[in-house]
Amino acid sequence: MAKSTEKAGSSGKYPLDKSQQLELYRIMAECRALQQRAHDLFMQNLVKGTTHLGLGQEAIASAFGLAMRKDDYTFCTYRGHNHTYVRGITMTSVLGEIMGRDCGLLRGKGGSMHLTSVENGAMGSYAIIGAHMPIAAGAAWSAQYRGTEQAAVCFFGDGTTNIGAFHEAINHAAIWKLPVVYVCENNQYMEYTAIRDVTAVENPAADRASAYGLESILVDGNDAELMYETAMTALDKARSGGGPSLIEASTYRHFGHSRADPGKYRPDEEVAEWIARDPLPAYRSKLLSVGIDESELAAIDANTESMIDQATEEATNSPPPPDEIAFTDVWADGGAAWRN
Amino acid sequence: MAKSTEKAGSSGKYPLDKSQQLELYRIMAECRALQQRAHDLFMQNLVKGTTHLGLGQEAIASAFGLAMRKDDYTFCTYRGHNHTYVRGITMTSVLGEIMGRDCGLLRGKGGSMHLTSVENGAMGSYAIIGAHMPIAAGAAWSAQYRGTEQAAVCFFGDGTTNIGAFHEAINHAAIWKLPVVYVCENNQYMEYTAIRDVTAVENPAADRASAYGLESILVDGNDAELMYETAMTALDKARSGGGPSLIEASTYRHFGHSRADPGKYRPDEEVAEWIARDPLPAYRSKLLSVGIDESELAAIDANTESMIDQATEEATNSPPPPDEIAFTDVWADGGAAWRN
Amino acid sequence: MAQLSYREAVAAAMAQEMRKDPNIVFLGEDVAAAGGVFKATVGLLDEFGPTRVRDMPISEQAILGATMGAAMTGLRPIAEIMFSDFLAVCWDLVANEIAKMRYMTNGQVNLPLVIRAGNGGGARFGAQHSQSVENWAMAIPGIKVVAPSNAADVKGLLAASIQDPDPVLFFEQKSMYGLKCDVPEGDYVLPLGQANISREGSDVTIVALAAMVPKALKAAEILQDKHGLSCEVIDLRTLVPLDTKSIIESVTKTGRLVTVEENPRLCGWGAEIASIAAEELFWNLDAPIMRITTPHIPLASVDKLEDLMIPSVDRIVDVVSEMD
Amino acid sequence: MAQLSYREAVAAAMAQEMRKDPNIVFLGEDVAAAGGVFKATVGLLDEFGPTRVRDMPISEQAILGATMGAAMTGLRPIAEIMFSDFLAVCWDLVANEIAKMRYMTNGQVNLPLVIRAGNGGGARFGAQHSQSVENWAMAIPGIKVVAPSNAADVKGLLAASIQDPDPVLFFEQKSMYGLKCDVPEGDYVLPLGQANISREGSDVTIVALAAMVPKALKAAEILQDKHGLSCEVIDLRTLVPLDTKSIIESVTKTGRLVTVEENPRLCGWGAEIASIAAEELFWNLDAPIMRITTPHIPLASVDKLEDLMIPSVDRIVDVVSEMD
Ligand SMILES: Cc1ncc(C[n+]2csc(CCOP(=O)(O)OP(=O)(O)O)c2C)c(N)n1
Ligand SMILES: Cc1ncc(C[n+]2csc(CCOP(=O)(O)OP(=O)(O)O)c2C)c(N)n1
Ligand SMILES: [Mg+2]
Ligand SMILES: [Mg+2]
Repeated sequence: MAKSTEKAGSSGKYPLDKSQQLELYRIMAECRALQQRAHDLFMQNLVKGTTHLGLGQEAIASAFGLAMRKDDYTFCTYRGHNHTYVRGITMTSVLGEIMGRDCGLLRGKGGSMHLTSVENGAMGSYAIIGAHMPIAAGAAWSAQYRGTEQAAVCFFGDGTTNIGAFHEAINHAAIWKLPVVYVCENNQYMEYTAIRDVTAVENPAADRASAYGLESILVDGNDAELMYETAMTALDKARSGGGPSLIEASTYRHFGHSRADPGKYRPDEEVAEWIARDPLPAYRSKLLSVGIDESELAAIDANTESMIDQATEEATNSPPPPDEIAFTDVWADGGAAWRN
Repeated sequence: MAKSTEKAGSSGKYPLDKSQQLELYRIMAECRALQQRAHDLFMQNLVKGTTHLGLGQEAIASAFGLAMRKDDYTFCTYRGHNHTYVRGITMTSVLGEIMGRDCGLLRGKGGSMHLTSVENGAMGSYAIIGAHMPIAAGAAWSAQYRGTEQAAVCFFGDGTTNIGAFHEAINHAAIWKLPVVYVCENNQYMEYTAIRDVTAVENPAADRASAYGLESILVDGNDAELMYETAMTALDKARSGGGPSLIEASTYRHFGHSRADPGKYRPDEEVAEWIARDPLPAYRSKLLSVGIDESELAAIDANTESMIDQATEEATNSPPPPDEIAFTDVWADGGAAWRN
Repeated sequence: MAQLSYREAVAAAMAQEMRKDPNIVFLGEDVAAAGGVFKATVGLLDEFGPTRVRDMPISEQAILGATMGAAMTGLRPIAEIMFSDFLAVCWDLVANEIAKMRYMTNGQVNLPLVIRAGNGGGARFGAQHSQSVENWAMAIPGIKVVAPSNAADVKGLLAASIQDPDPVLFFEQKSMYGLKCDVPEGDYVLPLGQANISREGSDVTIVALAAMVPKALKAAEILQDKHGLSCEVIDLRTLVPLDTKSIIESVTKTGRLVTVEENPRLCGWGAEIASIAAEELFWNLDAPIMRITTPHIPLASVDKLEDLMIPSVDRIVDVVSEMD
Repeated sequence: MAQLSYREAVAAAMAQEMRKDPNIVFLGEDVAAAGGVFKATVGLLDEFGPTRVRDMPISEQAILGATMGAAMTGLRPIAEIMFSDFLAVCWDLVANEIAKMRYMTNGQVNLPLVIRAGNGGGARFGAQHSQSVENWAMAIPGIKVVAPSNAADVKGLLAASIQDPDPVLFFEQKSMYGLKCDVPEGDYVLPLGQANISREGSDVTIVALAAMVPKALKAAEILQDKHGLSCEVIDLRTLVPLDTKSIIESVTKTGRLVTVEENPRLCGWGAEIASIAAEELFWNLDAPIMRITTPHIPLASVDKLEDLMIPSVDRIVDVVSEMD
């Protein structure tokens, strides 16, 4: 129940070997390419509906992607492209969904805010703030009840810490010692309002952990390896019956809140400062500095680029979904009938 | 932001003079008589609908009753007879309401759970857990905006600390520095479930104060003078722009949760221990021990008894409300029309 | 056949299904140790133990969130929301999450779950603890809605709701928990979406639900005896799926339709059924369609006023006997 | 007359009333500094300052709770709930508290407040950000419900809602924020509870609301030109109070009634109006009453599928032209 406003350093308990490091870099690079391309497609007017990009925040989702077991569950928000992608879906299915194509992950029925891939444990992207926090506790309860040592990971934003569901979910997870990891990505803003202007404590998640008998965990969310270590620690705790964790990872979104937002409410210096702390080049430098050859990273970069180009082509060539599917899958029988 | 699991002692900052002490005793005695009579009337089958008694918890409402300014606002729950009574309504209006008579405070339209007297600043008894916490913040906002130095006081139970509205309300009150005093009456149980079985921290309100940047305040809710001092401290803070307080006062209800509940889930020893700490005889003894004459207390007791008898008679003789009022006061024009 | 009360039938149905499927779990406030504030789940903790029958804090969003998350990942949870009025504090989980998840994900997510809630007035609990909110639920696509009128139907329909692969909101009538009737013993399951013709008749069709069914039956008796009118009483039992076939057949025969609902007037299920008839049975109707409802006013607490507001046997008799 | 967009009319009405009464205050998420995510409240912070125009955390219960508490104690607050779908997270405050408080307290509590919310589909936001929930609101006794179809009505009706002594849920159509029309300058207030006959006609009455009004008008044109049918189009403007008088007058004249609503099918306001007609206008009707609605399905995100679901001009033309 210690309270800390100091960011945690590395414990050295979960060192990554070279192949893991390259894997982590690969995942981050792919997330970045996906987010950048989503943005570019939007600028070309090829995106339908809204999008919320996680560009700048990739280290968090990527580290968890590497750390999680295949059968673990993730729950994320409308800003969930990275979190869903790292579980194993294709780039095409993401781009297709935001472009409203039949190849989309949900064939256009859900849209950018609802990416879900149950077969990959990506149990949904939720667009009402806070709702997925108690739902994630439910998945963790299910894992606990079935005795599978699966964990549930729930990503949410700083703004989400002020809604009632946050409070109910974490109290519930704590009293039932549920194997769930709550990850607050503190990107400093809700939509257009700075989180510090509307929150009674400095660190919206970490300073509230003690209200649920949990340890206060505050980390640099742009440090990919530290995030990996933080993820592994919490996941191990969850699997071994140690109950939930609440992690606050500080980060920044490079673009505005959603496609409609140029993000002008943020001071230029603040943006510049955070862009200088961009997690992807930072991790690239780090890998070079520990002796990884630039050619290995360049190969990943090149592969990423060809993947995203191919996905763009596939999605662009995919037709819109057929009319019929508008009227299916309300019920388990595949239909939508409410009367006989 | 200090965290404390120790109960606070007296600071000596708000000593009561003898007339105040007698007044505090009087209020408590009247609350007790009212609660006991409500119970007796129920046993005689004269109460319609449900009732939730605050018998055993009178010190808290009474101390606030004495401490508050006439124009302050109170918000309470379905267990709100004491809190509403101390603002200045008649016993007849309470008994009439629970008996469904025309003399009832709401003429039977609200019932036991909704006692309200706007002219006395008793801004409602709310039967959905947690809802009144953000509403109280709104009244405090109004006072702040109008610059009146009024305070709002919001009473709620231990079980209420686990619902979302608790979290939203206190964060809001803290960031706007609203003149509101949140008072958790920790009577150890929600309906039939012990609060410790469903809460992640030991002290459901006090251990969460730091999550809103507030001081942790834990007091013996059965110590009438300590409650008075606690109330005055928080009210002064509110009026002087110091913002909200969150107080946890430990207490116990002598009866079950509501009329339907014999309270069998509570261990006999626990009940006995708390009945031994009954706030009313404790305060009586204390007053005697500081030199107040027994005859003065006996006079209050006698007056209380005649008041409650008279109120019982008045309520019993009051007819049921007339049919017409079922169809009035949905709208400000006094009517219920939804069409022309 | 055993005589069971409505509340006993709740526990009987849950036990029946929980015995068959270890993935059925149950959670709510005061439901385990205390057996529920309406005593409808007494005995379940003893039989199924504390890992399957669990008490929750006063956190309705956590209750329904846990229910949804568990249902998505292999369990078949049953949740209790004590009073249906409290659905308002967790309506997001019902209306925006549970009801929409399968559709939004193009059919990926299964949600075999049941939400039980005490519904309706008559217990003098006042405006915040007496509402009939089955129309709130019916207005949300993606959730099935059940509201039984007697103990036998409670057993059969609750069992069916638990077995159903879709989310079901199961409304239990608070004022009926104590009422007994013959309930089939052993495994008993009724289909969802099938109304019950509680009384056959040829002059007027009266469509009712839950506590309104016995009132409609009583009124039908009086209407026969005093006015020589033969009323057919349809107990809807489920609002979604809606058994329009039974309604259409009956009104085609009688030419007259009256609905009796406890929810407040505007946008109730009675309006839905009246509108269906006004479109599909227009040429069969011999008289205006009448809706009998609680007026569009919050409920008063005191018995005398509450009784004025909720549809009564007398009001049904009056309306039906005065139909053109 | 000035040309104003629907969103500019929101700010204009609020400014008009805030200038007159210093007790009018405004709160919501991203409403002050940012002027609202739909930019409907741009300029209010500058004109009225940070004590009257305030940003809130993501705490919808706190927003509506504060609104209610302030209204009870002398202010006239206006709250913004960004998307009407989010009413589900604070529905208790709307349905159980704000709507019932005056009645439960035998008339003691005044609640002069307005809740504004962006409502409806057409923006490809998907199932959780596109709902039309005016029928949720209409089902709750004790709350007035307004949903304007153009910028002029926004100004007049929002001003009226702010002046009204009762709680009002004011639905702004998200898809129409950019649409301009002539809006009267200066002080402009329209009465609540008065429908607008948007087009006169003699063969069929089409009742519509918000975004369905321009569609109904367009359909009426086509029906006149292609089918020689004269349609009267009624823009309801407010659901509570409901201008049944205008509907009754019109249907008495035309003998035919069609409702066009964006909310999902079951228990919508169309059902309420159809039922009123089926009871009160039965002998005046020459044809079945038709309801055109979004099907009872959550909304899909992609444009192509969303457009299939929400009532279109073509569907209105088809239904009306095929009426008996
Ligand atoms: C209950 C609810 N209220 C408001 C919104 C509108 N909204 C969408 S995203 C957002 C900001 C969320 O901020 P945060 O939690 O920090 O996440 P971020 O967008 O920064 O990732 C808001 C207010 C919503 N979707 N749901
Ligand atoms: C949202 C909601 N959930 C559940 C209830 C049912 N209920 C009424 S009182 C109560 C227990 C409240 O416990 P606490 O807050 O400790 O107050 P106390 O009754 O002990 O004064 C519950 C669960 C309710 N009224 N509202
Ligand atoms: Mg954020
Ligand atoms: Mg308690």
